[in-house]
Amino acid sequence: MIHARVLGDALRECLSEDPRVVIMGEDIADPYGGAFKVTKGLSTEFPDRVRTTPISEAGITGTAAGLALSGYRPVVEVMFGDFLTLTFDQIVNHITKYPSMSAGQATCPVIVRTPMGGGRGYGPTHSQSLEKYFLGIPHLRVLAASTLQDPLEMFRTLLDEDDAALVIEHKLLYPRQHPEDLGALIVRRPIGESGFPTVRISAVPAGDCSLTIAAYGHTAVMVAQLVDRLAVEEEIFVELVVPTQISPLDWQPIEESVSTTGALLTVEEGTRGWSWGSEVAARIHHSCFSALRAPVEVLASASDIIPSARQLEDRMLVGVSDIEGAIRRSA
Amino acid sequence: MIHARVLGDALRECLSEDPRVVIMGEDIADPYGGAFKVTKGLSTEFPDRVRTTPISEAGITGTAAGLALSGYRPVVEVMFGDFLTLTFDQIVNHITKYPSMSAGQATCPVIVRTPMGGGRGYGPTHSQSLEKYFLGIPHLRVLAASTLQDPLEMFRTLLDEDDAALVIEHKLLYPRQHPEDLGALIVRRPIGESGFPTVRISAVPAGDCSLTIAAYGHTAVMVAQLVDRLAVEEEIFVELVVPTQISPLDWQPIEESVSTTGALLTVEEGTRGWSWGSEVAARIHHSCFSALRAPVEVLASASDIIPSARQLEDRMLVGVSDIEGAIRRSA
Amino acid sequence: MTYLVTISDAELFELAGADLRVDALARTAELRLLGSPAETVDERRYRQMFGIRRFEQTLLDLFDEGLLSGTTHCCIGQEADAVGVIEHLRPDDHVFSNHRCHGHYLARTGDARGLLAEIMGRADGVCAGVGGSQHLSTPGFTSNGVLGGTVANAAGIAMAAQLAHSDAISVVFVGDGALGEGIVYETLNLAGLWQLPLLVVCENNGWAQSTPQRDNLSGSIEDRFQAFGFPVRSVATTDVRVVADIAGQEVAATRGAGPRALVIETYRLCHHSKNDDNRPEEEVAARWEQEPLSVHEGRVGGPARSRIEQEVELAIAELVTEFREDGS
Amino acid sequence: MTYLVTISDAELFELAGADLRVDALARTAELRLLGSPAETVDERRYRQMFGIRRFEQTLLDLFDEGLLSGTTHCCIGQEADAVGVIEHLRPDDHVFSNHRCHGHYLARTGDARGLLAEIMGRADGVCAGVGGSQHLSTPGFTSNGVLGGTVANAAGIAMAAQLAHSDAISVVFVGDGALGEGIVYETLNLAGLWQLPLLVVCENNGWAQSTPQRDNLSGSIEDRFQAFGFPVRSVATTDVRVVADIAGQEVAATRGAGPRALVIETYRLCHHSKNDDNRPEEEVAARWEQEPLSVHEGRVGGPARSRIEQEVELAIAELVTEFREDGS
Ligand SMILES: Cc1ncc(C[n+]2csc(CCOP(=O)(O)OP(=O)(O)O)c2C)c(N)n1
Ligand SMILES: Cc1ncc(C[n+]2csc(CCOP(=O)(O)OP(=O)(O)O)c2C)c(N)n1
Ligand SMILES: [Mg+2]
Ligand SMILES: [Mg+2]
Repeated sequence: MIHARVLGDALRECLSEDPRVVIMGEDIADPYGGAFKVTKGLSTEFPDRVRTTPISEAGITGTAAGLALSGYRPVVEVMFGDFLTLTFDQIVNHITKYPSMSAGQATCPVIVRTPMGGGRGYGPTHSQSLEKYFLGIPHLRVLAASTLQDPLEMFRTLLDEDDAALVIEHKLLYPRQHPEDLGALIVRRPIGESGFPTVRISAVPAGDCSLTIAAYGHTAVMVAQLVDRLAVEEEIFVELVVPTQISPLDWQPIEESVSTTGALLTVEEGTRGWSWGSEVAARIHHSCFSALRAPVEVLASASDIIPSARQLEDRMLVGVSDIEGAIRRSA
Repeated sequence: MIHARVLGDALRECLSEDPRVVIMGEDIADPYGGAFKVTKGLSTEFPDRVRTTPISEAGITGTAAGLALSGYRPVVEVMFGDFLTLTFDQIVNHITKYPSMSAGQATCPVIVRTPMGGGRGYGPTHSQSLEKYFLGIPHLRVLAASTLQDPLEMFRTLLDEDDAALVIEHKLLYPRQHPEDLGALIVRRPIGESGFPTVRISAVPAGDCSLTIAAYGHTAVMVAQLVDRLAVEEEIFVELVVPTQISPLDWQPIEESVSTTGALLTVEEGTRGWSWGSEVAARIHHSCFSALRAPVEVLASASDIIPSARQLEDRMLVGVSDIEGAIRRSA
Repeated sequence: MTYLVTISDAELFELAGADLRVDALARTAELRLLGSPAETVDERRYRQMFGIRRFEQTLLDLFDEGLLSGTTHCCIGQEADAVGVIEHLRPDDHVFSNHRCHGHYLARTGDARGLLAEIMGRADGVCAGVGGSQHLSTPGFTSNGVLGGTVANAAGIAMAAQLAHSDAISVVFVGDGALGEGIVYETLNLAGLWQLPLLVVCENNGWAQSTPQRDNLSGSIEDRFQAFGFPVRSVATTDVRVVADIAGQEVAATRGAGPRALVIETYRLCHHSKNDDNRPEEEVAARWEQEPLSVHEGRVGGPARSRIEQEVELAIAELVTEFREDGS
Repeated sequence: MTYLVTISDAELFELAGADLRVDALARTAELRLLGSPAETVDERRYRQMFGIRRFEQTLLDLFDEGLLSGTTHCCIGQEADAVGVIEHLRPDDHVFSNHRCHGHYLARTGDARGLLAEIMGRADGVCAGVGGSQHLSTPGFTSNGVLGGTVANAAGIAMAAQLAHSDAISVVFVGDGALGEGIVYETLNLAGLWQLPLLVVCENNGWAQSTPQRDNLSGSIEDRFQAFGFPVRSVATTDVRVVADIAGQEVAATRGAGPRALVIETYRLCHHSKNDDNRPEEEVAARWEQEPLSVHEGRVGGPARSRIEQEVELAIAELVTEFREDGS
């Protein structure tokens, strides 16, 4: 099944299991079913609880906040991750504030999901990976879906807890087969299967790897394929660590890997500078100071806008060859 | 003169020198002169170009963008830094985009200034230091004013260039004497005096310091006093490096200092996790890998909201004793 | 034991048993005015408005004394809005308020102790001292000092009632200045479209911080609501009876139905926050002539008024004394 | 040499000399329709609308062929708005547009070459291939694919004209769906308050992407503008003459004066972007009956029409051939 459908089915399952779940977003109703078709079919099955909205990202998110304050479990779809900017105030000054500033009397478990990412020639305002601006917001979980994880498990865990969450998806993953076919790769998941697992992937046992790579979402999928190819073709062995929750981050799996490999590379599609990898580098260089044989490498896209022209976009965004180059330099 | 007046005089000077300058913000007109009185007197002198606005942070900033596209030099005052969240879309998807997505045909040099910071018991939504979410936005300069720098020089440089800028100020600095009285401390400024200088402060020559501290704004002023006190009272010698522009960052002064001291501590009032110091740690540990005798320490406030109660707020925000503790551990 | 302010009636306690609110009630009962069953509606309204007034004046005194810090926004002059609207609400209704929320909170909960403790930053404050003056939260009541977004939040609460097939309503108090925020209109559109049981009460006091309405509002407040399909009622009054009459109708009309707006033209007699009033003195003085207590007091007999005033004064004084002692 | 589309007239070139726009004009003159001085207004309008139509149909073909990538939003069916409004503008006026901006851009600049190159991601595109279909920028014209914020940006451009004591105006095209965005109302308030020379042209095509107006709009579009003090004109037409008449009056009334709104009820005949139309087929078919070219064509004599059509077809064909060859 393709990733978009797996996501949609996970949402359908949540709607069925949990009457508190309400989904809202622009153009999400049938027959259209959302700009990327994730919600296709849902409004037909759950007309009351799956609502197409006006074009009002802030208003929808603020309304979701009120629903959440009242015990519902709103899931907001923001059509393009680029428009999360319009929800920023609701997330920073409302949703994540109510529980803490009421000293725990209120809960406001809004889930916002949105597609990030380029690679489709959509240009500067429809291709961004803006998650870096949402990392480290107190009381917000940021999660990255991909074909390496089970979204149903993730949503169910969120529904069991009371935290606000931003779930980022990726346009290039929607049409991709899910789960990812990892061939002969070794895949390790934490025992006890937390809803937000950190998946570890390598071609050989971790102890034989010479580099740890931390990545999430679509980038992690790209890296996973490289892990395979470099192992088969060139006997370069690296371990890929893929957190589901990217902020706050569980440092332990990365630390464990780095303590064996002695080197770390982070890769992300967002622009460089105060990015996801920056905090990873800051923390891991601190906790693994003596284990690291080289500085942590942070690979991200150029600090610029994403051009519409495909050849310019390709040049600007982190791609396979950039990652491959970075691995060769570090492994 | 107090800092608020120095800022106000700098703005007055800009208004006089440069007919393109237009200041807009909530309640900035006389007799009120702004929530923190920075613009006091300006609307009387320049009634056309100093405008009190409705309570519409996004709308004002978007209007400023249009003015800037037309060749004006708008300066937007956002009453509290907390409300920058409402300008986020204009900054990310409009102001910083027009020049680059027009391939340089348009310029959109909006300046947004705003007071950050706690310490006044204003509670969770009027005390934050939200600058971390604005760091690393492509094509945006983020600058931190303080009593250690000359704001006129900063504004003039901005007016000479075509970049969009966010200038953060700090509520606790407004009533403070400006320039800061640094007593016997050694203060080094870059030769050629860029408009965005990185100021270096120490009690003894840098070569005799055992720790570099990077900080900006009000935090830097707190640290400067500690530099003095620890030198005099305990012969702990550290060098404080204070950039005016905090994103993008000029790494050279910090690297130069760290190559001598072998250790770095960053301090900021914002919440920890993907904060200013994270990128500093990531970059400096990379570029100074062999010079560092210990990992870079990043000191920031708890990842939580800022309580209203003063005693709770004090506990939550990075304060002098936290900084002092960190210095003792690292120097 | 004396009680300060009431919203309670038999219905409240009946419903409360089945409701989260019971905690809040229990916790705050001490300073909650039940009044004697003999107390008239006018007496109760006077008690509530007088309670809010004296509570806030006390706050300002404590600020001057240095016992409070931070900031605070009093609603002196606007008490009739809080009292006249909120008396119609049920425990399962919800009130969303803004920076100027003490009156709304007291009219809603009667919890003077929890509020004073909160503003003093005490652990026994309604939000443990974390929220402070503008960020209150208790079942059935929320406030946030960030303008505009609260209207959307309140719409979500209305939507929750609608989804639950309840006839509870969501009431949001919003100032005229906050109508500058775009999210207000996004919400009007959404609430109109989905016919959410949302009552927007706009306290139109003609000023926003230091800015007179002529400098920040274009067009007409009433027309704005109407343009989004809201039925609008508008009244210029500081008379709690007038407010209560019209609010009663509006609350009833919103129940189980779609959104409405009630615009109350009123006036703030105090500073915006603590020390920031730049309005013409004559303008303010003229409005003191119509302040809600003096407008209403004639309807309460002299002896009843004295009794109420004494009880309220005493309750507040006891509270202040207690907290002062704790603090010393 | 043939030219595709015009906005030019003597006045334009007169002013352009003193203006930044001269660069843009020079760069794009090649495909700019000057027309013969003998061409009538109706002929010119037909030429412009036909040019926009054929340009966009060509785009869609090139997409199908795989020569274009990314996304694009055509204005097929709405050409009369672009042409009827923009013909009244001077070079020192400014047009702000949205995602559906090709028609506005072509009517404003005639620069088919720059636009096609842009959408094809060529370095000689008007924004060097960086902006792409929805992010165009040239002196006197800007578009942005993020909805709503453009209205504020356009207001700032109007404010610049006002500050400079110029009587230039700022025109912003906005869809009915974009009226969901709050910043639109923040801007209406501001523009009303400061009496900015801003003309908001709302292209009310009844749909927003897949959503019919009944599912995303409450109240009335006209009332919304009025509520903020904007004089509003409203017209349901695809007739370029009707649009041009009313737009001429509105442009003139905005010049050196305050903001106004013009609501044009129209219809989009193509997909929202490339392949996403879920509207009832009959509804779309019925609207084809009133599409702007057929409404207007009777006013242009047969021979003139053939000449115009041939010239336009040829110009576009030449362009496509040239770019195709470059690409191969
Ligand atoms: C988003 C936001 N912008 C600005 C402020 C600062 N502020 C607090 S109250 C106020 C004036 C509000 O005026 P109004 O809505 O009329 O309420 P009033 O104070 O008159 O009761 C302002 C500008 C804020 N709290 N939130
Ligand atoms: C802020 C924002 N939200 C959502 C979108 C996605 N989007 C692009 S066009 C569109 C529909 C716009 O409808 P309308 O304004 O009526 O213009 P039309 O497409 O009908 O011309 C939507 C939802 C966007 N571009 N920007
Ligand atoms: Mg007001
Ligand atoms: Mg439309």
